[in-house]
Amino acid sequence: MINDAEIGIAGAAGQGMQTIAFTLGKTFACAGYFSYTYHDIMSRIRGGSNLSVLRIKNTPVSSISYHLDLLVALDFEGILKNKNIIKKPGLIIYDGEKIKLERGEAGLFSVPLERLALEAGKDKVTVNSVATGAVVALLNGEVAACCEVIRELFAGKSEEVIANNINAVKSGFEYAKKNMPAGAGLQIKPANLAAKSLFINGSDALALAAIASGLKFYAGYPMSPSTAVMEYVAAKANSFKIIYEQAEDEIAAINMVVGAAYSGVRAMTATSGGGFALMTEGISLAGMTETPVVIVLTQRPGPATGFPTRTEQADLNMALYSGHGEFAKVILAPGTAAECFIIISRAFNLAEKYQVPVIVLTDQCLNDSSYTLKFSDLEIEPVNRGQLGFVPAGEPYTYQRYSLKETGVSPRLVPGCEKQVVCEDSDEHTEAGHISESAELRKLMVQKRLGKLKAIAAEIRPPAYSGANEPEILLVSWGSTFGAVKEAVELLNEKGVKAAMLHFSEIWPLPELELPCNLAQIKNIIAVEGNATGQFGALFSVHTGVTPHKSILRFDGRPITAEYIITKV
Amino acid sequence: MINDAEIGIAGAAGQGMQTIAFTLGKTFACAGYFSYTYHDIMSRIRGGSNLSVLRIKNTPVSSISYHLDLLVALDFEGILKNKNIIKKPGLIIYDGEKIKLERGEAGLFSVPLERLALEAGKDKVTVNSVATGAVVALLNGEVAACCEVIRELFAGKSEEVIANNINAVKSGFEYAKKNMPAGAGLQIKPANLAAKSLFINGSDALALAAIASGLKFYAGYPMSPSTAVMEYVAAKANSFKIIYEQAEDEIAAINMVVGAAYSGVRAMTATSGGGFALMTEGISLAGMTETPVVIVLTQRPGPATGFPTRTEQADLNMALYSGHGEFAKVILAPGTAAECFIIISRAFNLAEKYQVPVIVLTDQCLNDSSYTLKFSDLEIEPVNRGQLGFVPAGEPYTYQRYSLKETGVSPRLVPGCEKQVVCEDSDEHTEAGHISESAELRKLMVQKRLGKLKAIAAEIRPPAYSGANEPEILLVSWGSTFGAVKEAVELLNEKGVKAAMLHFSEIWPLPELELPCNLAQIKNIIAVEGNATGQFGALFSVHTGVTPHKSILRFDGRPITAEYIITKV
Amino acid sequence: MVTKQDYNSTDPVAWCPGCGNFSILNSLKDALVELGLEPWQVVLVSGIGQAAKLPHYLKCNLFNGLHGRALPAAFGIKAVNHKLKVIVHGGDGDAYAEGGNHFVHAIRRNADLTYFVHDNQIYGLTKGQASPTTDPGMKTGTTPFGSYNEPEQPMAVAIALNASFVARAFAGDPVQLVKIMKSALLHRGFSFVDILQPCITFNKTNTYQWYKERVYKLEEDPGYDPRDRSVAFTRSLEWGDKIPTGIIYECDRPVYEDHSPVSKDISLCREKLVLPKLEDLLKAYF
Amino acid sequence: MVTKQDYNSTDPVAWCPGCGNFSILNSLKDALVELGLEPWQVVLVSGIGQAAKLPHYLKCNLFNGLHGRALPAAFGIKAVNHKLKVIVHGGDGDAYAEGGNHFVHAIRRNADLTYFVHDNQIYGLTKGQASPTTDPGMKTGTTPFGSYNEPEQPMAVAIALNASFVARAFAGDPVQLVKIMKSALLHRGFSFVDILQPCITFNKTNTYQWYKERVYKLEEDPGYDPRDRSVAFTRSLEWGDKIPTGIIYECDRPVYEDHSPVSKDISLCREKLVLPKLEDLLKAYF
Ligand SMILES: Cc1ncc(C[n+]2csc(CCOP(=O)(O)OP(=O)(O)O)c2C)c(N)n1
Ligand SMILES: Cc1ncc(C[n+]2csc(CCOP(=O)(O)OP(=O)(O)O)c2C)c(N)n1
Ligand code: SF4
Ligand code: SF4
Ligand SMILES: [Mg+2]
Ligand SMILES: [Mg+2]
Repeated sequence: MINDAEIGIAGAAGQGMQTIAFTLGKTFACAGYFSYTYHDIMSRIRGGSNLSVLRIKNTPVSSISYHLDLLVALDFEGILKNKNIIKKPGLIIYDGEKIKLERGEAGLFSVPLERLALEAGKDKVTVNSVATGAVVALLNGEVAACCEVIRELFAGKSEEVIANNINAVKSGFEYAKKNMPAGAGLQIKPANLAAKSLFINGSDALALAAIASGLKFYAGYPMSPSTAVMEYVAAKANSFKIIYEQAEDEIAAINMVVGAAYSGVRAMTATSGGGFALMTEGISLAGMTETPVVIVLTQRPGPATGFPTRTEQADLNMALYSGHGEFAKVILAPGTAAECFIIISRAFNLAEKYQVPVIVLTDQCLNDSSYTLKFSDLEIEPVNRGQLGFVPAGEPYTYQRYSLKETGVSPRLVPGCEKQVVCEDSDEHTEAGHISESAELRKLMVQKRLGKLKAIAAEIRPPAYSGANEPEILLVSWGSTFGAVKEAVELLNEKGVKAAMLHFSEIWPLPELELPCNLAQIKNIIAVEGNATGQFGALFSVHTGVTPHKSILRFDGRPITAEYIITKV
Repeated sequence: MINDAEIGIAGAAGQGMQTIAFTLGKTFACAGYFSYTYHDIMSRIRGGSNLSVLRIKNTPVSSISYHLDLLVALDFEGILKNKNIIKKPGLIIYDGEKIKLERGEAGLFSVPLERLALEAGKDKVTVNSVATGAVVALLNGEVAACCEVIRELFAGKSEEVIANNINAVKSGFEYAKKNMPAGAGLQIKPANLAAKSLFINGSDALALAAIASGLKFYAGYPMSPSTAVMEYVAAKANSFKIIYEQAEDEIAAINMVVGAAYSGVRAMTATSGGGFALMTEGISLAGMTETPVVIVLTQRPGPATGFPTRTEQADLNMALYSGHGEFAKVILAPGTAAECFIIISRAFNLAEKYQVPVIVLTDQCLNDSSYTLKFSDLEIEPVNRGQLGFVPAGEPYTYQRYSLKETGVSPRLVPGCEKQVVCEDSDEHTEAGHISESAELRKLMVQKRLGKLKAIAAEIRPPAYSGANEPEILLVSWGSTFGAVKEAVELLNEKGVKAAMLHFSEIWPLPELELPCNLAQIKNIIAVEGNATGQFGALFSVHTGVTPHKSILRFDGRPITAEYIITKV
Repeated sequence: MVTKQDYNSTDPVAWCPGCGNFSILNSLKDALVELGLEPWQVVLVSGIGQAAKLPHYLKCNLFNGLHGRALPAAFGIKAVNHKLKVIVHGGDGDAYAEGGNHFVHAIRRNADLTYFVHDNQIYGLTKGQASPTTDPGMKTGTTPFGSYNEPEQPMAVAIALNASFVARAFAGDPVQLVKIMKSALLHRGFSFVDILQPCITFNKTNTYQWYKERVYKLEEDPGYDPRDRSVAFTRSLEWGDKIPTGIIYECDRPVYEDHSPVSKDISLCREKLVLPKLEDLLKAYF
Repeated sequence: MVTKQDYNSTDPVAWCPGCGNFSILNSLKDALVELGLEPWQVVLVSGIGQAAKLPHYLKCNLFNGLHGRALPAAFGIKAVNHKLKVIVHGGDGDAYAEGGNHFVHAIRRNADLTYFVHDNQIYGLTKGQASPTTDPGMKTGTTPFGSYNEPEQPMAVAIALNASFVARAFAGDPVQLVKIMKSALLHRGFSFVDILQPCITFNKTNTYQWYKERVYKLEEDPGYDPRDRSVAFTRSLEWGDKIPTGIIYECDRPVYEDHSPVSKDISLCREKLVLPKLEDLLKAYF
C-alpha cells in the first residue's frame, strides 16, 4: 500500500487528456482520497504534445511531483516526451495495436484502446473512457464510482452517448483487471474523509466564489488562462441574475466594470498579464473615483505573449504599481481553490468597505488545476458593502460623493436616488465631485485616498505559518505555490530538518507581522516563487527589514514542486 | 543691487502670461543672466487664473521660490490669488484704468496697459508687449535687447505686427521709466557669462536632443504636458527627415514605434501617465522582442486625469514595473533642460546597445519650464547603434535574431537584407524567432533578457554629489527637483549647516554607488521627491540598504522649492 | 414640474466665451426639461476634453471618466441601473480617436444610451491638434504641413454598423438641436448625434459662419427616408458645400436590454443582494 | 526565379488538420511567388490568434506582435523601410475587436500595406468565443445563450471609411483567393481582404459547406462597378443566402507615403545616420 500515486496522461491537444484526468480525479475524490490535477499544455487546439498529471494521495495535496507511477500515452510522442519522468519501475499504458514499441525501461501494458472503444463504446471517441476505466483498474478503484462521474460529466448528452461511455469505461476496466502485468496494480492507502468532497478547478472556484459573494456585473475579454472564469460566469449569468458582457477589449471591460460599480453593484473582470496591462489606466480611474472593483489577474509567463498556457508568478510588481499616480489598492493571492472562496468574498468586501480596486492574483497553475476540497473548509465572508446607501438622506441635492472623513471613506450612494446626485470624477475634485485645481484640496484628497491603506492593512489576514517552531529554514512564499511549499516543509521535517513555511495569500497592504518565530534568528530564510527576479522576496524585505538569504525561483513555465524546492534548499 | 529677482505674471488663460515670461526670460538670458520660468496653469484655454513665474539670477537657477519681487497682474483675480506670495515691500504692476484697487500691502504701480497698447501698438493684443516693456524698465534691462527678442518671437508674422509690438514694448518701457515709484526699480548684479546663452524649455530640449541623436520615427498622441515634444518633432519632421505620425491612441503609438525600431531606425514616443499606462503592454512587447525604443513619460499628478497641467513625480514605480512579465528596461530622469541632451542621446544609445526599452521620466515642471543654458555645457553622446547590421552575412537564410550570446545581446539586422530574414516574436521563441514551448529554452531566453541589466548598470552615470564633504544632512533626490534641491543645499551651507545633495538622473538599473561620503555615518538622510509615497526613497533603500531617515514630499501639483525643503529639513 | 433652473450647477464653466459648447449645454437642459426628467433621474457620462466637461455644468448624476472611455463606463452604469437616463457627451477625439473601438462596439451592442458628440473637428482641450474629423489640409499643432488622413464620416460609419439612430445637428441652430436631442433621448436603443460645434479658438476654418453656409435640414426634404439604409449611406457622405442635418438614419433593432432575462426589467443595483447558497452553487462538484 | 519551395519554413504548423488557414497559407505563397517576390523582400506582420501564427509558417521577415496591434506595428515597419512588402495577417477578433480602432485609422491613413483578415467568425486560439462577426444566435463559450450583438460587416465599414481596396475571398476557393491576394498586393495604398475561413473545430455553423452554398463572384456580374461607393455599400450589406466575393470597392486616394517629402521615396532605415549639428538645431534659442 502506498500513500501517493501520480498518473500522467499524455497525448496531442484534442485527444482529451484533461477529461481523463478530471474523471479519474473526481472518481478518487469521491472515494475519499485527495486528488489534484495539473495540466501541462501547449497553446494549440489540436496536435502537439500535452500532459495532464493526476495526483492521488491520502492527505491533502495541491501540487504534483513530476514523477509518474503510471503514464497513459495516447500517442507515441507522449511516451517519447515523458518517459524520463516515469518512476522506476513504473508502467506505461498504451494502445499496442496502434503504437509499436520496443521494451523500454518502464513496464509496458498495452490496452487496445481503440478496439475496445469501437466494440464497447461503439465509437472511436470513447477511447478516453476506455483509458479511464483501465486506470481505475490499475489503481484498484471502483468502476461503479467512475461510471457515476462519467454520467454526471456527460449530463445533457443523449442517453446513448452516456451508455456508450460507461460501457467503454467498464470494458477498459475489465480488460486491465484481466490483463495487467502482475504486480502492476497500485493500492493507495485510504484517506479518512468523513464528508463527501468536492473536486473543482481554480477558475470555477473563482467564478463560483464571486457569484456566492453577490457578483452582479461581469465584463471581460477572453485571454488564457483566465477565460474559464468568464465562461463560467456567462453560463450562470441568467440563473443568478448577473449582467454579463463580452467586451470588445480589456479597456472596455475595466471601464464597464467601473461604471457598473459606480452604479451600485458588485462588479468584476478577469484577465491575464497583457490584458491587465491594458486595464491599468482603468485601475487608476477606479483609484481616483474611489470605485470598488475586483480584477482577477491570472498570471502566465511573459513578457508580451510569452507562454499563453503555462504558469508563472511574475506580475506581482506590475499589479502592485499598476496605474499612474498614487492610490490605495489591495492585492490578494489565493493558495488553493479552497482559498479562492474566502479570498474572493474578502476582495468584494474590502473593495466596497474601502472603495478601492482589489486585484486577485492567480496563475495558470491555480486556475487550470482541480483540487479536492472539503465543503466544511470553504468559507465566504459575510457581505459587507461598507458605506453604500440606497436611499437619499439630507436636504435635496446636498449629497457629496467625496465628503472628507477621518477614515478616508465617504458614504456612497447609488445614483438615481430622489433629489440627490452622485458625481464621480477622474480629475482631482471637490467633495462634491467637481473638477478642482486647488492645491490645498489636492493634498487632502491624496491623503484621503492613500490614508485608507493603514486601515486595510489592519484587516489583512496574516500569512500562514506551519512547520517547525524554531526553524532553521523558513520558506517564504505566496499564491499558488502553497501546496508545493507545504509539501516541501513536510518532507524536510520528515527528514529531521527544522523547516517551516510562511505563506502569504494576502499581499498588499502588508500588515505588521506577528510571527511565532523571530525572523532575525533564522539562519536560512528562502523566498520561493515562480518568477526570475524574486519580486515578493524584495517586498518582504522592504516590509520586514529582513532580506531573504536566498531565493528559489522557477520561470520555465512549469509549476514549482516540493522536490524542486528541496534540491535547491 | 540684488542677486536674484522673481517676477510673477498673473492673469486668465489666454492673456499671454507665458509669452511675457518667456520674452523677459530670454531678454535677460541674452543679457548674461540666468533666467528660468515656471508656469502654474489651469487646464483650460481661456479664463481661470494662471501664474507664470520668472526668476532672474546671477548664478545658475532652475527653480522658483514662490516669493515675488514683482507681480504683473493682467486681471483683478491675478492680484487676489497671488498677493500673499508677494515679498514685502514688493510691487504690483496693473492697469489702473481697467482695474480699480485700494492700496494693499504691496506697492501698486498702475501702467495703462490697454491705452498704451492701443496707442503705441495699434491693437489691444499688444497689451502683453506693453507689460513686458514695463518690466524691462523696472528691472533696469535694455529695451533694445527686448525688442530683438520680440522680433525673433514674431518671426513669420507681418512687419506691421512686429513693429506694433516693438512700439508697444518701448511705450511700456518708457512709461515705466518715467512713472515708476521711487525706489521701485530692481538692479540685479550682472552675471559673468562669457558666451551667449540659450533659453529653452524642457519639451523643446527633449525633442531637439532626440533629433540631434538621430531620431527617425516618432508616433504619439497628444497629452499634456507631453504634447509640446510631439509638436516640436512635427514641425521639424520634414527638415530633418523624420517620419512623424499622430496615432489614433497611445497603443497605436507605441506599437508603431516598436515596428519602426524593428525596421531599423531610432524611434520614440512621448506621453503622460494615462497614456503611458495604455502603452505598458507595448513596452512588454519591446522587452520580449528586444526592440530598442525610447518612451518619454512626462509626469503629471494622478491618478486618472488628476491635474492635467501640473507637476508630480509619482509615476516612477509604474515606469519601473511597467509591462507584464520580467525584462530589462532602463529609466533615466533629466534634472534640467541642459541634461535632456545627454540623457536623450544616452537613451537611444542604451536602447540600441542593449536592445531594450528606455523610459525617460520628466514632468510638467521640467517640460514647461524654460532654462538658461550654456552651449558649452550641452553634451550629446556619440551615436552607438550597438550590434545593428545593415548588410547580410553568412549563408543564405541563416540569420538568427535571438542567437544566444554571453552578453544577452544578439546581433540585429535591418529587415530587407538580401537572402536573410529577421523574425521577431512576442511569444517565447527560438533563437530564430519562432514560437517555442520548450522549458529549457525559456530559461535561457529569460536569462538572456534579464542578464543585460548587469552590463547596463555598469554604464549608468553615478548620481551627482554636491555640498559639504562629510554632511550631517544628505538630500537624496531625482529628476526635475535638481534645481530646488541644489539651491536648498547652497542655502543650508550658507547658514553653516553641513548639507549635501545626492541627485539621481539615471534611475534604473541602479549601479553600485561610490560616494564621497559614508552613508552609514550620515545622521540625517532625507529623500526629497514630488510624490506622496516616497517612491525613490524606497528604491534607494532597497538598493543601498540604507533607509532615508525622513522624506520631504510634495504632491499638491506645485513644484518643490528650496524653501519648501529647508522649512521641512 | 421640473424647470431649467433645477438643472443649474454652481460649477464655474471653463469654456472659452463664445464656444459652441454653450449652446449644446443649454439645449441639453431644454431637452431634459421638456422631457420632464429630473436631475437625479439622469446620469451624464463623459471622457476627457472640452466637451467632456459638460456634465459638470448642469446638476445631475455624473461620471466623468477617462479620455475615450465614456461609452463602456456608460454601458456598465446603464446595464445595472435601468431606470437611469444615461447620456454620454464627448468630443470628436474622445469619440473617434481614443474611443474609436468603443464607438463601433457600442453601436453593435445597441444598449439604451444616448451619445452626443461635440464635433469641433479639432482637439480643443489639448490646444489644437488634428482629430479624425479634421478637414484635409488644415494646419494644426500636430499637422503643421496640413492634415492628410481621410476625415472620418461618423454618420457613414454608424450607418455601416447599422446604428439604430443616427443624426447630425449644429450647435448654431439650437431649435433643431433641442428637437434632435429629444428624439435621441426618446429613442430606445443606442442613439447617436454628431453635433457640429464651432471651436472659436483652435478651429479657424470650420467656424459658425462656415457651418451656417453649408447646413441644411433633411426634414425639409419630404422625400427623404431615413429608414432606407442605402439612401442614408449615400446622403451621409455629403460633406462640403452642403451638409445635411437631422435624423439621417433610423432602424428597428433589438435593444441590448431585451436579450437577456436579467437585463430586461430589473435594476440590479436596487435589488437587495440575496446571496445564493454555497451548497446549491456547488452541487455539481460533489 | 523564386519558387514556392523558397518559402518553405521548418516551423511545425500548429493548426488543426483541415483548418481553412492552410489554404490561405498556400495561396499566399502562390501569390508571392507569382509576383516574383523573394522571402527577404517581404515582412509578414501579425497579432495573436490562429491566423496570426501564419507568418511563422513561411520563410520571410516577420514581426509577430500583440493581439490586435499588428496594424500599427506594420505601419511603423513600412514607414521607415519602404522597399519592404508589408503584409498583415490577423483573425476577426484581432482585427475587429481588440484591434478595431487601428483598423479604422489604418484605412484613414492609407499607407501602402495589405491586410488579410482570416474571418472564421469565432475566436479560434482561445477555444471558441464569439467575435464581432459571429452570426446572431450562435452559442459559444462566451455567448451560451446565443450571440446577440449586431455582427460587424467589415466590408461596409471599410467602404464607409473610404478604404482604397476592399475585397472578400473564401479560403475554399484558392484560385480566386490567389487572384484577389495578388490584386491586393499590387494595389498601392491600404488593401483589405476579408477571407472567409472555416474553423472546423469551433465554428460548426459557418462551415466549408455553409460558405460554399452562399458565395458568388462579383467579377461574374459584368454590371458591377466596384468604383461606385453607394453601389458597393449596398452590395456589401449582402450576407445570408448570398455572399458576394471579389473586389467590392476600390477608389483612388492619396497614399500615406505621398504626403510628406520624407516618406515619399527613401528608406530611412537604410540611410546612414547623419546627425544634424547641435549648433544648427539650436540656432533659434540663442
Ligand atoms: C489616455 C489619454 N490620452 C490623451 C489625453 C489628453 N487629452 C485630453 S482631451 C484630448 C482631446 C480633446 O479633443 P476632443 O476629444 O475632440 O475634445 P474637445 O476638447 O475638442 O472638446 C486629449 C488628447 C488624455 N487625457 N488621456
Ligand atoms: C491583450 C490580449 N487579450 C487577449 C488575448 C487572448 N487572445 C489571443 S488570440 C485571441 C482571439 C483569437 O481570435 P481571432 O483573432 O479571431 O483569431 P483566430 O484564432 O480565430 O484565428 C484572444 C482573445 C491576448 N493574447 N492579448
Ligand atoms: S478651446 Fe475651443 S472647444 Fe475648447 S472651450 Fe475654447 S472654443 Fe470651446
Ligand atoms: S481552432 Fe479553428 S481556426 Fe484554429 S487551427 Fe483549429 S480549425 Fe483552424
Ligand atoms: Mg474636439
Ligand atoms: Mg477568428
